[in-house]
Amino acid sequence: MQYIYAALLIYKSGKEITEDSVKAVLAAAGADVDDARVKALISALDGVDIEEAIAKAAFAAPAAAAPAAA
Amino acid sequence: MQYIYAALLIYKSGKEITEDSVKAVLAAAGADVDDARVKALISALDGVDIEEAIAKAAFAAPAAAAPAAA
Amino acid sequence: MQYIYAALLIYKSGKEITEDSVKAVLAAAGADVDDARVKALISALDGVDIEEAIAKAAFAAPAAAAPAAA
Amino acid sequence: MQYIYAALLIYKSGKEITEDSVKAVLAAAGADVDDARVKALISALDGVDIEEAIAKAAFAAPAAAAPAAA
Amino acid sequence: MQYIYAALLIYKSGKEITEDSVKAVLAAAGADVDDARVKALISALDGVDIEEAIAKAAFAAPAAAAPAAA
Amino acid sequence: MQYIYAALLIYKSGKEITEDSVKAVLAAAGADVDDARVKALISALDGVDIEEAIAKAAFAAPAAAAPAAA
Amino acid sequence: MAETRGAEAIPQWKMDEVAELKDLVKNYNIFGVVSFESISADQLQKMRRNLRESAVLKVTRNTLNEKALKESDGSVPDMVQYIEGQTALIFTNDNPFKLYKMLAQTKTPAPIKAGAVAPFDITVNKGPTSFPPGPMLSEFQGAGIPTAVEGGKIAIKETKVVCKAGEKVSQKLANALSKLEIFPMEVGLILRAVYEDGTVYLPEVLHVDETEMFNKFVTAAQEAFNLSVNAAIVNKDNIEVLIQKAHTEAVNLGVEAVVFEPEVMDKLIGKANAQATSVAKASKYEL
Repeated sequence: MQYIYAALLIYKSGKEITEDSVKAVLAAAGADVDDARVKALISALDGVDIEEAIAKAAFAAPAAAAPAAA
Repeated sequence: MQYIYAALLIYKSGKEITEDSVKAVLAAAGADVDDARVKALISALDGVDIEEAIAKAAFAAPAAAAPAAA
Repeated sequence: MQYIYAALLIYKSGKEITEDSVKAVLAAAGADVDDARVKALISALDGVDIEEAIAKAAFAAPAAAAPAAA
Repeated sequence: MQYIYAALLIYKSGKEITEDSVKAVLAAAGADVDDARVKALISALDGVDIEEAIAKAAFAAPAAAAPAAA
Repeated sequence: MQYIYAALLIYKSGKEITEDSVKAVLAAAGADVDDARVKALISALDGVDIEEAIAKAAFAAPAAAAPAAA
Repeated sequence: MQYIYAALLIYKSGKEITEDSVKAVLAAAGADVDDARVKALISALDGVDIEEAIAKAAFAAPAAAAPAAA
Repeated sequence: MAETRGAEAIPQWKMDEVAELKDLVKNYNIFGVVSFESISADQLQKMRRNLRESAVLKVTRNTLNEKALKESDGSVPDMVQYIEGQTALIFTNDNPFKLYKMLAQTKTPAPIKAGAVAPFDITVNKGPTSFPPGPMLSEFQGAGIPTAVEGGKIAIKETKVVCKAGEKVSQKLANALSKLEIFPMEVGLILRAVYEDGTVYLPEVLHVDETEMFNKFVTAAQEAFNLSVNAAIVNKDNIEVLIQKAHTEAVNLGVEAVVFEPEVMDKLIGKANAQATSVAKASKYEL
């Protein structure tokens, strides 16, 4: 999930998510950086609406709770 | 949430969440770094079982929307 | 959560939520007071309608109940 | 609700909820302090497991109508 | 409902629910006391697990939450 | 809950809920009477529309029952 | 100047073609080996035009492709193994994942021909069709599709696998599937491998599921939100929820401990009423 957190962090910082920015953030965090995974992330972001994912997370929070109620 | 994302990224990379590591990650992401908030983050996380805290559903208040959407 | 309780207590007492008032309440409760967290609280509360937020909680109550029912 | 907020604040600060501690916190918040309500609070909390009580959903009767409307 | 409230009040006070105790409570509340209904109440409550019935009522609320959380 | 039962019993009997009437009912039921809680009860009930609170709860009841039947 | 191998002279156009391919390998960041089997020349032209902005598609004889790759630097010659059948080379400055995605988008469904092997279980779904009863009914039945007449039209009675993955499709079934507009085949440019700076990427690596990626973002955002609330790390995004949480905890405590506070009274009354109702019900006492 590190790649995802890195992307979220860059996104929320209002910067562009690029191979370089993701690698820089991962390196700063001391994470192992796998070029292919960074590329895969960047290429997939074209079709991923991060804002929507964040909104869904807030909305989905209670859903996460549901199984506990079972 | 940048501070949280940064903390989780460091945590997931198996490193220690310290003022320095958080600042380094935020800086790499191009985020504005507020010393006080970094300190607040570190202090809030003290003694917190992160694994448990991320898995436990946050209080579900926004859920109020759920029934309407159902 | 102490910081939040302190803020709500001050709010319901009809006083202004400031760094000083929050610190005074926390100190009276015997809580450790972290300046950075107080600052973070005040800054996050800026522009927030506490009355409205509480009203939403009342509505959301049953959803919040789900995990507790486990 | 100030009395309950005060009680929770003291509880979460790891201190004992007594008439004196509740009064001190309320006074620090600038709240009017009603001796009878403080006494009533202390007496109501006697023997209550606060951790369990805050986690247990309040009887949410009016709000419970929401799902039915879904 | 007065008869039931009276019975619950007596039950929660740790006393025995008898014709006399119910009548005494009703009289103290200024309610009209109907001998036949008191008898009917006592006989209806025979064999009823009041604790369980109360618990069921409390439980219904959180359960209602489940669909909302789904 | 005895205090609430007593208040509801008095209300349903068409009498006024006062410190004295509540104490009388509690005493008749053999309950321990805490002056401070009686005072707090009377003061908290000020402005509360009991009929409406019951009606709301009653409305919610069938909703609450639904999931249990599922 | 013609190079000679044995007695046979290699025509100039072939040498030019190889030289051009070698230049492309050198000048573009990445290149891929693609298969374009079952694409008509017409479709191929269309795809080439669509790709023109972002990639160069070169179609030539496999022998020339192989020669160009073998004569290139580094580990480029390793890519020769992916040349087989109708093969083209594609050159771009994008990254391998984007190239894969771009080519995946060129795929279009196509009917399966008689005698072709089903790429997966071919299923017909239960439901109405637009065909009137008549010869079609026996045609469908002959192809093993369970049909009936419903409301004056042919309907499929049940969802059924009519051809298992790996089996050959019969003439009858091919006709029926085509009439039902079930297109089990995909035609397009299929990426076999991509070369970038010494690394060879295969399709299984290049396939990134965007839905899965989106879900990961949701999970990550949720984890962050949970942590922020559970550790009470106050920020703009969670302050309202924290207020709600604190207030709800206070109300919960108020109700559980029966603390007489105005905000709690309606809940206490409701609870008492529900308890009384429940006891009345359990005792079948007529109110």
